[in-house]
This record gives sequence, structure tokens and C-alpha cells, in this order.
Amino acid sequence: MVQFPILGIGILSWIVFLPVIGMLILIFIPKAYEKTIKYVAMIFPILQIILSVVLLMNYNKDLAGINKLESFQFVEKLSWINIPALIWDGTINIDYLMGIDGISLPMIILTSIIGFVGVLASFSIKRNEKGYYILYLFLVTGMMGTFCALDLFLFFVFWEIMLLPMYFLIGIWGGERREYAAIKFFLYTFFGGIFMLITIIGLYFSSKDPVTGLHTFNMLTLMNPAAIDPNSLLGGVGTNLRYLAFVALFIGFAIKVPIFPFHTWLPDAHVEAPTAISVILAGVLLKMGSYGIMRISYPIFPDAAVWFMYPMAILAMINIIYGALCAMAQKDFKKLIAYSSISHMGYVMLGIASGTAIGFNGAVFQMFNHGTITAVLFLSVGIIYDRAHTRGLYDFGGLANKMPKYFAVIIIAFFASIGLPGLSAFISESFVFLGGFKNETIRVLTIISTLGIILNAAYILWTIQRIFFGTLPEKWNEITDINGRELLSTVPLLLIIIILGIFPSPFINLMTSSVNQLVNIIWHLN
Amino acid sequence: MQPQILSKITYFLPETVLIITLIVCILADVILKKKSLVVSGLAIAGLLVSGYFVYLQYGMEASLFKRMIVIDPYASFFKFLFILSTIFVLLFAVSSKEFRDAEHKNEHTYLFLSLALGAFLMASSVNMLMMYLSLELVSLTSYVLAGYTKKEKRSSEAAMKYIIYGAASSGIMIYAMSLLYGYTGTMNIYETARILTATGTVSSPMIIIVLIMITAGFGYKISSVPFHFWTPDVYEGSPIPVTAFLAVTSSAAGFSVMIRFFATTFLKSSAFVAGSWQIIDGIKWTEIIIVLSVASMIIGNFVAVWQTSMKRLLAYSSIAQSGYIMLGLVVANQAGLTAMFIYLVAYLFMNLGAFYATMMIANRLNSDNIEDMKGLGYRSPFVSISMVVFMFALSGIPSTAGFIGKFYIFSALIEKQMLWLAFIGLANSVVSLFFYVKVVKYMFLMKPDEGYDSKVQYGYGGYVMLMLFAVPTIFFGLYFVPLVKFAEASASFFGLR
Amino acid sequence: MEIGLHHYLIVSAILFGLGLFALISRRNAILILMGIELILNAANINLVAFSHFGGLGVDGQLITIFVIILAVAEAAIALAIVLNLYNHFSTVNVDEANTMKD
Amino acid sequence: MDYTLKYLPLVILLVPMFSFLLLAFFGNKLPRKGDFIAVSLLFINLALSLIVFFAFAQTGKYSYTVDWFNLGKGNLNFTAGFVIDELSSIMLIVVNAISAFVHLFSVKYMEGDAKYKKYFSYLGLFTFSMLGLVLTNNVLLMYVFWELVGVSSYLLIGFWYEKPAPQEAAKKAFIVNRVGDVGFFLGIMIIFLTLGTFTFTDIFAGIEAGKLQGGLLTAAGILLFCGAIGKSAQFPLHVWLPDAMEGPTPVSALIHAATMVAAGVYLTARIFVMLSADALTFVTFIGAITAFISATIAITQNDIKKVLAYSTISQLGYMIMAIGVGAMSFGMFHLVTHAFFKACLFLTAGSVIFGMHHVQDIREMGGLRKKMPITYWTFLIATFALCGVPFTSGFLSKDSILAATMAFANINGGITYIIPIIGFSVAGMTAFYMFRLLIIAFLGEPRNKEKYDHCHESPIQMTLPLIILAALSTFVVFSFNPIGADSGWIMQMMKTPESLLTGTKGMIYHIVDRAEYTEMLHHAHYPAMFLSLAIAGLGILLAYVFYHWKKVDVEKLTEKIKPLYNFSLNKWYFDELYDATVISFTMAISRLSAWVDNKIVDGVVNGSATVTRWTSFGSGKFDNVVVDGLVNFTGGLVGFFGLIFRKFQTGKIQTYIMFLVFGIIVLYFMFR
Amino acid sequence: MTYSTVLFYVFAFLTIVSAVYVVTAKNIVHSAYSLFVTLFGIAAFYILLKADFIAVTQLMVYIGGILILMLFGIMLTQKVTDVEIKIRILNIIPSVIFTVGITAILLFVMLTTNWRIKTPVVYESTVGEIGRQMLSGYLLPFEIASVVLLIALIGAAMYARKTK
Repeated sequence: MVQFPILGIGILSWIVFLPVIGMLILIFIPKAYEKTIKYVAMIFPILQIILSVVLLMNYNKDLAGINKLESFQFVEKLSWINIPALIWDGTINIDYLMGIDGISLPMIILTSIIGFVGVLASFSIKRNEKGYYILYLFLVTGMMGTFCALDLFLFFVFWEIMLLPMYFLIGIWGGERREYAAIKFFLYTFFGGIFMLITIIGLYFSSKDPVTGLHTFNMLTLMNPAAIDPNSLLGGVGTNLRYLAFVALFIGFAIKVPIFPFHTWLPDAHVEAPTAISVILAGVLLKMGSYGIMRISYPIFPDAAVWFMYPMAILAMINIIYGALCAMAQKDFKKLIAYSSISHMGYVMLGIASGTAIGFNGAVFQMFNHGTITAVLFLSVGIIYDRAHTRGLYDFGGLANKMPKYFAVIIIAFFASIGLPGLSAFISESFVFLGGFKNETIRVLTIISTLGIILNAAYILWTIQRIFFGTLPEKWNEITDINGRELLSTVPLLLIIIILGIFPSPFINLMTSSVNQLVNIIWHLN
Repeated sequence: MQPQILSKITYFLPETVLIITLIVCILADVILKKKSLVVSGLAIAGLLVSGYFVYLQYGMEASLFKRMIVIDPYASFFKFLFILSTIFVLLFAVSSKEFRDAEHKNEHTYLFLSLALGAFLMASSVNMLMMYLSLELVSLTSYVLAGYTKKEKRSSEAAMKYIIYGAASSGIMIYAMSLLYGYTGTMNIYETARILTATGTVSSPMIIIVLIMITAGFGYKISSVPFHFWTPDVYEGSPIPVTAFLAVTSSAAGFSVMIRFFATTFLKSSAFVAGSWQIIDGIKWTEIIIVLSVASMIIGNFVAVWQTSMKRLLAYSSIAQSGYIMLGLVVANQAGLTAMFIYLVAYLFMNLGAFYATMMIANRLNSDNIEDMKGLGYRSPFVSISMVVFMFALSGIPSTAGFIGKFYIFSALIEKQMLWLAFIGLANSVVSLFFYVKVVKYMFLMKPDEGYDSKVQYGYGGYVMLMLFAVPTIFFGLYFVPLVKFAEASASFFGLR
Repeated sequence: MEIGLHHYLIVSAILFGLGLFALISRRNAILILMGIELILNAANINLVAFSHFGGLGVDGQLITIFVIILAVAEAAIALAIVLNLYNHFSTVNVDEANTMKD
Repeated sequence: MDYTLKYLPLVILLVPMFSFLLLAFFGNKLPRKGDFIAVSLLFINLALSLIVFFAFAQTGKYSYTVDWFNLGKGNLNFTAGFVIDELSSIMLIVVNAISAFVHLFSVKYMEGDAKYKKYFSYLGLFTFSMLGLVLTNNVLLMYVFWELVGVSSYLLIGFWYEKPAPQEAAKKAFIVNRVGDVGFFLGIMIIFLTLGTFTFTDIFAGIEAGKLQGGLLTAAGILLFCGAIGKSAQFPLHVWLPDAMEGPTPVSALIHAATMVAAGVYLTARIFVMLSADALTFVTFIGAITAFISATIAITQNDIKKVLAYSTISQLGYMIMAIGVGAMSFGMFHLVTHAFFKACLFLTAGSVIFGMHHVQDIREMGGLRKKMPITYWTFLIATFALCGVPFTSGFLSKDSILAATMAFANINGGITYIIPIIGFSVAGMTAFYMFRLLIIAFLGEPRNKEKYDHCHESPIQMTLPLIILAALSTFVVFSFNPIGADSGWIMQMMKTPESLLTGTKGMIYHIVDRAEYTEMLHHAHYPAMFLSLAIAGLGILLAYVFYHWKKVDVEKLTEKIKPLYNFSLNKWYFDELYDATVISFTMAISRLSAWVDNKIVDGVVNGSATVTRWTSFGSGKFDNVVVDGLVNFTGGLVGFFGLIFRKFQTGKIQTYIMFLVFGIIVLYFMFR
Repeated sequence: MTYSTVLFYVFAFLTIVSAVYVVTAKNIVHSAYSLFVTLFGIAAFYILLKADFIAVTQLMVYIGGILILMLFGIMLTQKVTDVEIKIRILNIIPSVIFTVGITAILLFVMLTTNWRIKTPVVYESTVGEIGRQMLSGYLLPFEIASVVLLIALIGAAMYARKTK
């Protein structure tokens, strides 16, 4: 079953595996042809963007998805592993099942955009380009796959596989403490992965496909309460094991988001990673965690989800406020952005914890917006770092006059980051707060979380002041303004930020029906 | 000679072929002095023929030599494994610098063959005497092999430690077997099971101490904690092909006999049906295995973190890996057995691959120190990337066969609702990342010291060998149907099911 | 008092213990080998005694024969290895041959 | 006229945006950096606003709404739209007029500044945001523009960001405003979640239908008002406005006198009908307290702009208080009159500063009357207006408010009498400090001869706006009756609407119906007028006595009341208080968090360092092997246990066998 | 007390005492000779257990083979006159504890277990039966034992071969 095929292969497979083709091509290009390597590597994200536009054009926003395969789009279902067996009560069946709905589509668009931007930002990589771009493309495949997969096993494979290129990309092309950061990132995520794996396997054995009577890894089937054997490990409703499984899964995802107290890998990884990788990391990778919660944890464990909304909201609140407070105390520009990411992902979590349609809308939208905004911010950090070779906030000053274009770019991103109306994050943050406010159990937490708005403004403005205002230190007299390539990588993102800030409806319309469906599942509406 | 003994002699063909090859090799060695390739070729040919016969008898069940050994898919599975690994190791030996430098050129060939023979017998023994004998055959050969490069100080030390430790362990085992013999009056494990089942609940201290002491014998072969102490020293001191052989073949042979011993002797003989292994009441062998397995995983992984020698690191990794495999035995059902099989196949490829890559590097660098591999990834990308594949496979990253092995093991555990054990195992695989990734780190993330720019040179043979290990490692990670089918089909004991 | 199975078993257990003691406490490799022989002999006593008192005929004795054969093989190889060790370390005190350790 | 009202407001809104974009992107390529475009565009806009105003006067209220975006099928609908009613149409004129004059004024004032182009583009952006705020019919959109106003003011206040003070001031303004905005936003959330709409009319309809009532309604009202507290610099968030004077003076005139700070008042006026009795009490008292505090501070300030800033705060307090006491139309009236005369004051101050070459301290001035006659006269007129001297617009609006407070006190009695008392005392103080300013700056002898000598009258581009604004500060503009505005067009047009909650009583406040209230107002009108005249006169007199005739030695008096004087001079120590509490607390928490994150959270997770220190053995090796790359919780633990475990690997075979035996024994006892 | 009882105790005493001496003797040559006594005592047990063939094998293989081998080993690796010949005992305390522990466990097991007791089968001579069994039921072990010996041969030869 392949929908929308191109050359007989489904469009989602194309979009996911295009970079792999790129990798294969790159492998055969000799190392010395650096330019060729760069441009070849650039083609594939562009193709992905084209394909995601095709997706967007052909996407029917009225189909909800979430738990019904019929209402997923561009579905590809191929049997991947199918072993009739005596053990495990019959067939082991793992499908190559991909499809998208209103939750994954924004993420796919985001990934393709950020993937392209990342390549542009990678042009400052000066050594061993070949290896870099091969790994980079591999990373993009992993991310895309995670957002397309509808089979838990497939999802897990993509989820974990992406660690490898990330490890190398941070570890080889990173900053001074790159090895430390890389291993920390790797270990943390892998650690989260084992919790996920346990839960996934547990789910598999608890499931019984109502149609075939077999265990299944199919997420959509697992969302059907009838598909969970009541006498099994994770059977029943609201049992301790189910809660435990939810928590385990949550930890797996929370590490990626990252949620306090699992966040400490993030500042290190961000600071050490090269610009493009920071962009990818903040732009896409973090979203995988929150996406996973919405895609897997919530619909499969609605009972636990409802029960855990309060604790999750507490964590979200801590993330928002604590992240902002930590950001405030940073002296390193990149670290500051990293902590601000923690804070902003807190909004996403708050939206998710709200369990309301508007909150979910806000969460998905915020995921997208944070992706674009933080990408610009990290790009900006990279831009300044390329020129000054330092990221110390106190090393700068007065750059606003010296680099007016740069200032214009970054100030828009900064204002977007503090949720300024007219820029996209405002709408998503508002949604998140509205959602949190709507859910009475977490209302108080939401109100406390709004403190984050102020704190965010405080440290962002402070940063602007430290870098751009005041007098220009002597040593930066030679610094040059942002160049064409850098503009090319940032301006489109800024345009997205602004356009979505003013006309969010096309984007929101993409996800509303899915989000509403998700809400229905969680609260057993319909 | 009594005809009934030899009536099924055709079933014994694989072993017979091996013995013949062994003798032919010895003769060939004597006649064609120093033409090692010929002898190795002969040995490989013999192994392939033997493998063909194993293939012919795959799926059959029969007992031979008055129920000394049996032919069953279980044994055949292991035989395939042994043949494959022996061929690989023979190929290793061809390109091994240590072997090239050793003054005797061809002894290793027939020593490997006899080791394979011993392993064959281990896999098919159903009599404790045969188990002991075949285990000793394997051990004795290994002792000799461990000290193969006898000009090397470390090699002779390794051989000494190995033989003392091995002799002690097997002595303890045969002592325990004698006690069991005294209790049941038979050495045949099926008989033993029948008698034990008939006794009803067996919980005498005798059974416990016997269990533990027999486990000591097997445990030393699979290097499980606390019977693992020889492993790091011997691995370090032995030539790398031997180490690889010990880590893969010898340890798999240990598993073959151990699994069969436990899964036959201590199961209710009346309940030899598929999927449900009913353990004789009161015999807590799964608990013992749990302790051993957890201890192996923890100690193996934790100590490996400290290693700077690649061989030693792989030694501790083997200890940890045997811990994972034992988890499959703990489950005590068909699924666990299948999982172990899958793991063993994956282990074969990834571990041999790791050893091969190590050997190639060590051949050039004259050192297997991880720190000497700094920046090797840029000088010798192919071997380094292969090494990365093996390391990640060993640590169980998805899309490698290693992950599939772990996945099945932990699935089996979770299905049995042994959640804690699954968690411990998985947490340990996080720990294992530390040292596996350390290798990767040195190769790719670190810059070499000044003036350190030696490349690893290898011909096409090297490429092919690395591909032989790396490709299946990844292929089975992505498409494991054949692997699982093979394992499932093989997961059947004689008389069981 | 009739000499029964237990008598032999007790002797065998003591021999086993002494063998282990040699393994653990003696430094000389050859003495350690003697300890191993003691352990094997203890097992042999068991086998023969069980065979005798358990009414198993010569069954246990056959096993004993194989154990003896293996003991010989092991001893031969072990001595060869020990001699080789002596060539390198000029000692057969096994604790002095500890170049490999963590 | 349909089309006029449908499209013209949008045109008006977008013209400054166009100006902003044009200048921002192409400013450098245009002659004179495009300032003339900006100025002329604004004057066109002013003309258009007048057209809209007259169109409105003919056809009445016009509202236009489109769907902005929605979530799902109609369940959560976000709309965008604008409304032309008496409030917005008048505000349009005010904003555009002041903006146009400020543009014009700035041409000369900012001449030669390195960021000349930027300045005009920011002005455009600001005007756009302000117009949007005024026009919208929807509270969310209002919030949107509200924030945009904040940003553009941030940019303008921090315009001279090379210097430290403007940076700080801009940041402070933004953050303090944010605090209020959070409240505003929470208020919006309450409204949206209870009523499901953002449109004012729908909100009011919902409240009328009783969908939102009681405590929640009060809370919503107060929270919305929080926005006003921030933006209109009301107590306790008033601290940003004086600092914001670091911006260019025309900006102060535009933003901090006439438009942005008025946004809060405008908002309060918009939501007036939904404010419950308790919320109104809150509003009243906030306004009164603000008015009082800032008036006391203004008395002692020496910076010409600071005095004006505090006076602005004080007047804003007046307006808020007026709305609070129920006289919303008077509040708005005062807003309009105040906009003109305060803009005039600021621009004259700008003119003075320009003439004095950037001297702002009034103690350096003196005798400027001769050097800058036009400036002086316009300043004088505006000061009269501010002090409520008859025949000025200020007199009309201020007296109305004072009358309203009296009426309010009469209705509610008891403690509410404090409100008119504050009102009158503030009026007195206003007169005092304004004339103090006037006297010190313009009359008497020059104190700084050198500066004085170089001083000159400003060019026509600057004085023209002053003259116009001064003219607009006279009574005729608003009413032909110099002592009563009731018959004037503005009061005819803008009537206080009937509150939705008429008849309810809060803890203090009693919302009476409009007729009754008007009745009370009539009674209060004349007493209030005379009283205020007397008090204002007294204030002026005192100022003359103190500073012109010098009958009282100010220095000595100051010495006598030193604590009070210092209290006032230091702005009631609000900044210090905030520094000592909120800011240092936040910073401390922030540093603590960072420390915790580094040491504790990461440390627990990393663990290694502590574990190593405890164990202390093999530390050198540990650093090499584990810390070098593997530092981590697991790293520490694994390393630690690994260290212990590897102690067993002694290399001695006897030990190995010993452990083997030991293992057997242990296992035996485990499973016995 | 029958003959056999007396004999058993005598040989048991002999065996154990000599075994103790084997493991504790300071002089390794003394140990070797003492082991001779132990092995001899064990052979005597075999006779008492009616295992005449084993007893003979024991004497021939152990005493005639292994022990001589070891003596050669000692001679080759020790200078007899050297003080080195006297060897200290390692790990004395833990080794005593562990060996006593495991012996105690074993003794406990020996005494408490309900061993299989049947009337002994009596053979005229065990040799014939052993031979029969060896070529029927124990054919495979027999063959494998030969391989083991072959390997031992090869291995020993490999080690013994002169180093160039």
C-alpha cells in the first residue's frame, strides 16, 4: 500500500531516504573536491524541501490521523519483518509503516527547512568535509524517519540511529570539550532509549491486534484499548504497571526534550557542537521528544497521561522558570541560548500537559516556532563566533552599529523568542498558556509559568544590551557584517517567523483536526 | 563391534570429516613443510565439507553411540556456528603477524580443527562424561593455542594461567558430576532428568553445590563471573586469532553444552513440550544463572571501562556479553533459547569483526593499546569505520545485529515479566557504551600524537574480511528474518518439543 | 563397623579440599598441578565408590579411566607449559609471572 | 461613507508601517534618508484621520471584523478587526497629530545623528503599533499591538544605546512593562476561557449575559488593568517612565507624554464598562496613589525632563483615577488635552535642550526667556494648561476630574473622601512644581553663563510644532465655554457609557447609574472649580515665593525637611527597593540556579568528582581514563565500582582460584 | 572389625596424612614423594572397592607416568641444592578458610544426601567387562580420548621443540 508514489516508491520514503542516496553519492566523491561535496550535500535538503512542499500541497487537512490509519496520509505499509513462529504467540510482525498527520507534518516541514539551513551553516566547516556531510545527511534521514514512522519498532530504530551521526558530528567537529559533550549526549539519549525499549517491548506483548489476534508494534493499533489484552503486562486501565510504563516512556522522551532534571546534556552539547549541529539539535532533535509524547505516550496511555498531567505541568513549569533563570546567569552566548531552549521547550511541555486542544495546538506550533527561532539564534551565535572566535557575552558591545544587518536579524529572532506579538512564538505561547489555563488542575502552575515571559524578556534584553549596545571594543573594529550566505540561511527563517506570526491560520489548520482527535482520545470523547 | 552402534554412523559424518581433515592436515604439514596456505586451505575445505554434512543432517534428530551424543537442530546450529567461526579464524591466522612470526607455521591449523571437533562434541553431548571429555578437548587445545607464540613472555604466562585455571575448574566440575552420578547412577542427562523428576521435589544441598560446581566448569568456558578471572589475562597474552577463537568459538561451545545441560537435566522429563519448560521443583538453577549473569554484566562492563588494551577490553566485553546471553537462559523457555541463538550469531559476526579489526591494527602498530589508535579514523578509514560498526553493534545500537540480539533477549525477559532483569541488562548496555565508544573516540575524535602517522595497510583480503563481518552485522540489524528463522528452527533439543 | 559409602566420600572430600588448598596457597606451578591431581583423584574415588555401592558395576570405573586419561594429557601439556614459563621467567612460582593484570 | 470607514482606517494603520519599511530598507538610498517622506506621510495620515473622524461623526460607530485563525470547526475562533467609535476616532487624531508634529520637530532635532534613518523608521514603527492598538476591536489584537508598542518604545528609548543609561532605561521599560503585560495576558486568558471571544463587544455581551461574574470578573478586570499599570506607568510599575527620558526628547514627547503611556488609560476606558465595583476601587486607588507619589517626587527633581516625566505619571494617575471614579469620559478628555499640552511641554523641553546643547539640568539654566521667546511662551501656555489655569484645555479636563472625584466621594462617603483630597493636593503640587520649573529655567538670571551665551532659539521646524501644540492647549479647541466642557464637541461626543454592572456594590464602591452620577457631577462642578483654582493659585504663588521672589530660603527649608526632601528626591526609593528585593532576588535565584545546574544537577548526574574525592585512590589515573571523556554519573559510578572490581584482577593465578572458590561458597550460601 | 575395615582406615590415614604433607611441605621434592604415597593409598581404595583394573591403571599411569613427569619437571626447573626449592605458602588465611569452608560444605553434603545404594555387582574380574563396555557404550569417549591424547602430544611437542 503506497500512496502518492514517485517512481513506484512512496513520497515519504523518498523524503526520508533521499539523504541516504546523497550519502552514497558523497562516498564516491574524492575528498579533495570540497566544493562539489558541499553542493551535492546541499541538493538533497533542497529536494526534501520540494518534497515537503509537495506533501503540503497534497495534504488534506480534514483528515485527523492519530489513531486511525485510514485518516493518515501518504501511508506506506510494507511488511518488513514477518516471521511465523512458535514463540511469542505466533507471528512476529514489524511493518515498514509510515504516514503523516497533522502532528507530524509540521515536524517534517520543520526538519526539511532546518536541514537545508543546517547545510548552509555548515559551510564554515573547514576540515574533513566529506565525512561531515555524509554524517549530516545520515542525521537528517534519522530525524525524518522518526517523524514519519508509525511502527514502534521502526520509530525506535530511527530514534536511536540518529545518535550515531550526532555523536560524531559533535565529537569531531565540535568545540573544545567536544568529546565530553558528545559522549554525554550519547549516553543520556541512549539511557532514555532503554526505557523506551522496555516499554515498547512491554507494549508489544500486551497487545493483541483485534483483527489478526497477534502482538503488534503498530502504534495505531496499540492506541485502540481493545487491542490491549486486559490480562497482560500493560493491560487494564490505570494499573501501576501502565503508569510505570508511561513514566519510562516519558523519561525516554524527556531526556530528549529535555526536561528538568534530565537536561544537563543540552548545554554541553549545544556549546560544543558546531553551529549547524546546534541548529539541528535545537531545531529538530528536541522536538522529537515532545513529538514522541504526543504521538506515542498520550494516545497509548491516555489513562496515565491524564494522571500524570499535573506532575508533567510541574516539570514544565520548572523548565520554563529554571531554564530562564539559568540562562540569565550565563556568560557564554551559546549556553544562554541553550538554556533558553530549555525554557522554551517548557512551554511545549506545558501545552502538552494541558491536555487541551488549544494547548496541543500551541505545543505543536511552539515546537515549530522554537525550531525556527532557535535556529536563527544559533546561526547568529555561529556568525559571531566565526568572526570573533569567542562567545563570551562580556567580550562584545556596540555591535549594533558595526553590524546593523546582523543586529536586525538577531533582534527579530530575540523578540520572537520572548514571545513578541506579530511573531510566531507569540501565538504558540499564548495557546500554550490558554491551554494550561483551561485545564483547571494545572491552572495555578500555568499562572506561575507566566513568570517565564518576564524572565525571558529580562535575559534576552540583557543579552542584546551586552552584545549590541554600548561602545565597540577596539578589538572588534575589523569585524564584518553578515554576508550573503548567512543572510540566505537566516532570512527565510525570519520570514517564516514573521509570516506565521501574522497569518498563522494556514499552519494551524494543518494540525487542528489531528489535535482535536488526540484530545478526543485522551479524554475518551467521541 | 556391535552393529547397532555403527548403524547410525552416517550421522557422525561431520565429526568424522573433521577428524580426517585433522589427520590430513598433520600429514600435509609434515610433507609440505612451511606451506601454510595449503594446510589452511585443506582445513577450510574440510570444514566446508563437514558443514555440508551438518547441513544435510540439519533438522534431524537422532542419538548416537548409546546416547552419548545426539543429532538435533540445536547441535547443528552450533556446529554451523563453529564451522563458520573456525573458518574465519583460520583466515585470521593467515594474516596474523603473530602467527607469521611464530616459528611453527601450521600447528595452529590442526589445533583449530581439533578445537572445532571438541566444540562439535560439546554441542551434541548428552552425557556428562562426553561433556567433560569434549570440554577438556577444547580446553587442552586452547591451552596449547594460548601459548602458541611461545617466544612471547606474555603468551607463556597466559598459557600457564589458562591451564591452571582451566584444570581447576574442570576438576571441580568433574568432582561435582561424580556426585550427581552418585545420586542418580547415570551420566546421561536425559536419564538424570528422569530420575530427578521421579524424586519429586529436590532441594537437597547436594543438588545446589553440584549445580554450582558444574556451573563453575561451564562458567569458566563462557567466562562468566566469578569464573572469569582467566579471561582478561589470557586474552591479552594470546595471539589475537586465538583470542578471537576463545571469545567466539570456545565461548559458544561453552554455551552449547551449558544450555543443553541445564535445559535438559533440570527440566521435568514429562514436560518436554514446546515453549513450556517446567523446571524440576526446588532446583533453583535459573536463580543461580541470574546471579551469574547480572554479576557478569556488571563486572564485565564496569571493569572494561578502565582498559587501555583493546584485547583486554574485548575480554571484559566478552564477559559482559556472556552475561547478556545467559539472560536468555534465565527465561527458561523457547523464546529465550531463540534469543540466545540470535545473539550468538550476531555475536559471532560482531566480535570476530572487532577482533579482526584489532588484529589488523595491531599488526601494524605492534600494539593493541587503544591510545595508540588516536586519529586512526583519518589515516585508515575503512578499518576504523568497520571497527565503529562492530563497537556499536556490541553495545546494541539499533540497525545492527547486536541490537537484534539484545532486543530478542530483552523481549523474552519482558514477556516472562522479568522487568527488573531487563532493566539491569539494558542499563548495563548503557554502561557498555562507555568503553565501546571510547574506542570510537580515540579513533575519530582524537588527534594523533606528533609524528604518528602510521597507516594500517591491508590488501583486498583485508577489505573482504572486514566486509564479511560488517555486512552481516548491519544486514541482520535491518532485516533479521533469516536470522530469526534460523534460530527458531534450531531451537529444538533432541527429545524436547 | 562396616566400611560404607560415606567413608570413601569423606576421604574424597578431604582430598578435594587439600587439592584446592594447594591450588590456592602454593606458588610452585608443579605443586599446583599436584593439587589438581588430588582433585581429580578425589573425583575418581567418588566415581568408583558410587559405582561400587550404587550397584552400577564397572560404569563408574570406566568414567574413572577417562578421567585418568585426561589427567595425563593435562599433566603433559601443563608441564610443557610450565617449562616454557620457566624459560621466560626463570621461575615456576606462578605468582611471579604476573605481567598481565589490571 | 461606507468605504471611508471600511478601508481608510486600514490605510491609516498601514501608512506608518509603510514609512517604517521604506526607511528601514531603502532609507540610506533616499535623499535626506527619507525623512521628508516620513514626515509628509504622517501629515497625510493626520488628514486621513480627520476624514475618518468626520465620517464617524456622520455615520456613527463602525466595526469591521475578519477571521484571523481558528482551531477546529468554529470552536475557538480568533478574529481580527477594527472599530471606529468615539474613543478610537479621537485617539487616531491625537496619535497622528502628535506623531506628525514630533516627526516634524525631529527633522531638526535629530539632524546629524548617525542613526537618523533608523530613528525615523522606528518612529514609523511606533506610530503603526500605536494606531493598531487604538483601532483594534479585539483584546488579543490589542495585546499584540500593545507589545509592539513596547518593542518600538524599547528601540526608541534605547536609541542612543552607545551610552549605558539608555540601554538600562530601555531594558527596564520593557521588562517592567512585561510585568504588567503578564497580568494583562492572564486577564485575556480568563476572558477567553470563560467567554470564548476576544472581541470587546462580544465580551461585554457575554458579561451582560452573566457568563462571567463575581470574583472572576473582578479578577479579570484587575488583571487587564495590570496592563494599564505597566504601560501607563502607574504605581507600583511607574519606575520605568522617568528613566525612559534617556531617549531622544521628541520621543519622550511622542511616547511618554501623549501616546504610549496613554494606551493604558485607553485600555482602561475601553474596558470600563466591564469593571466591577471592586475593580474600579482598585483602579481609583492606583490612580490616586500614583498621582500623589509622582507629584511629590516631581517637586524636587532637577532634570527638566524628569520633572515632566513625573508630572506625566501624575497626570496619568489622574486619568486612571477619573476612570476609576466612574468618569471615564473625563479621563479620556484629560488624556486628549494632556496629550497636546504635555507633548508641547516635552517638545519645548526638547527645544531648550537643543538650544542649550544638551543640558537638561534646570540648575544650569535660567533666564532663557530672553534667548528663546517662542519656546518660553509656548512652554508657559502649556504649563498653564497643566496647572489648570482657566482658558486652557487643562482647566476644562482637570476640573471635570476633580469634580468627578468629589461626586464619587459624595456618593460613597467614608474613606473615599481621600480621593478628592489627593486630587486637590496633587493639583496644588502640580502648579507648584511646574512653576518652579518655569521660574528656574526661564526666568531669573542665567546660572551658567557660558551655556547661556551659546544658547539660541530653535529653528522654525521646531518652533512650529510648539506653536501649534500650544494653540491646541487652549480651551477653544475643545469647548467654546471656557469654564465648562460639557457643551464642547468632545464631551458631546464622548459620553461615559453605562456600566454593565450598574447597581452593584463592592466593598467600597457603588456603581450608580449614569443619570444619578451626572446629577452628582453637576453639584460638584462649581465647588470643585473654585477649590481647584484656589489651590492651583496657591501652588503658583508658593512657587513664586520660593523661587522667584526668594522670600523663603529654599536651601534652609530643604535642610529642615531633609528626610522628606531626600525621600522625594530619591523617588521614594522605589528603584532601590526594587533593586534590593525583586531584582537582586531574581539575580540571586538565577545565579543559584546556574550554580545548582552546574554543580548539583549536573553534579549528581556527573557524580564522578565527588566519588573520586571520596575514594581518593587512583586519582591520577581516574582523571586520565574516566574524567578524560567519560565524566558522568555513570562514569563516576562505573569508574568507581570498576576500580574496585579490577582490584581482583591481580594477575596472580592463585588469587583467581581463590575467588573462584569463594564464589562457589558464596553462591552456595545464597541458594542453600 | 574386618580386615577390609582396618585396611581402609590404615590407607585412609596414610592417604590423608600424605596428602596434607603434599600440600604443606616446604620442599617440593618431598611433596612429590609424598604424593606418591597418596596415590598409592588411593589405589588401595580401588582395590577395596573391587576395582582392580582401575587400581592397576592408577599405579601405572599416575605413579609410573604423571608422578615421574612431575619429578622431571621439578628437576628441570629447580636446582636441587638451591634454597628456592623451599617454597612459602601464599594467602594462608583465606586459603585455609575457603578450603575448610568448601570441605565442610562437601562433607555436609556427603553425609546428608540420600545416595543411591544398591547391592554391588560383583565381577570375577572387571577387566573383561571394562573392555566390553569400552567398545560398546563408551566407544565414542574412547575414540575422543585418543584425539585428546593426540592433541596433548602435539601440544607437548610443540612446546618441547627447540626454540631457534
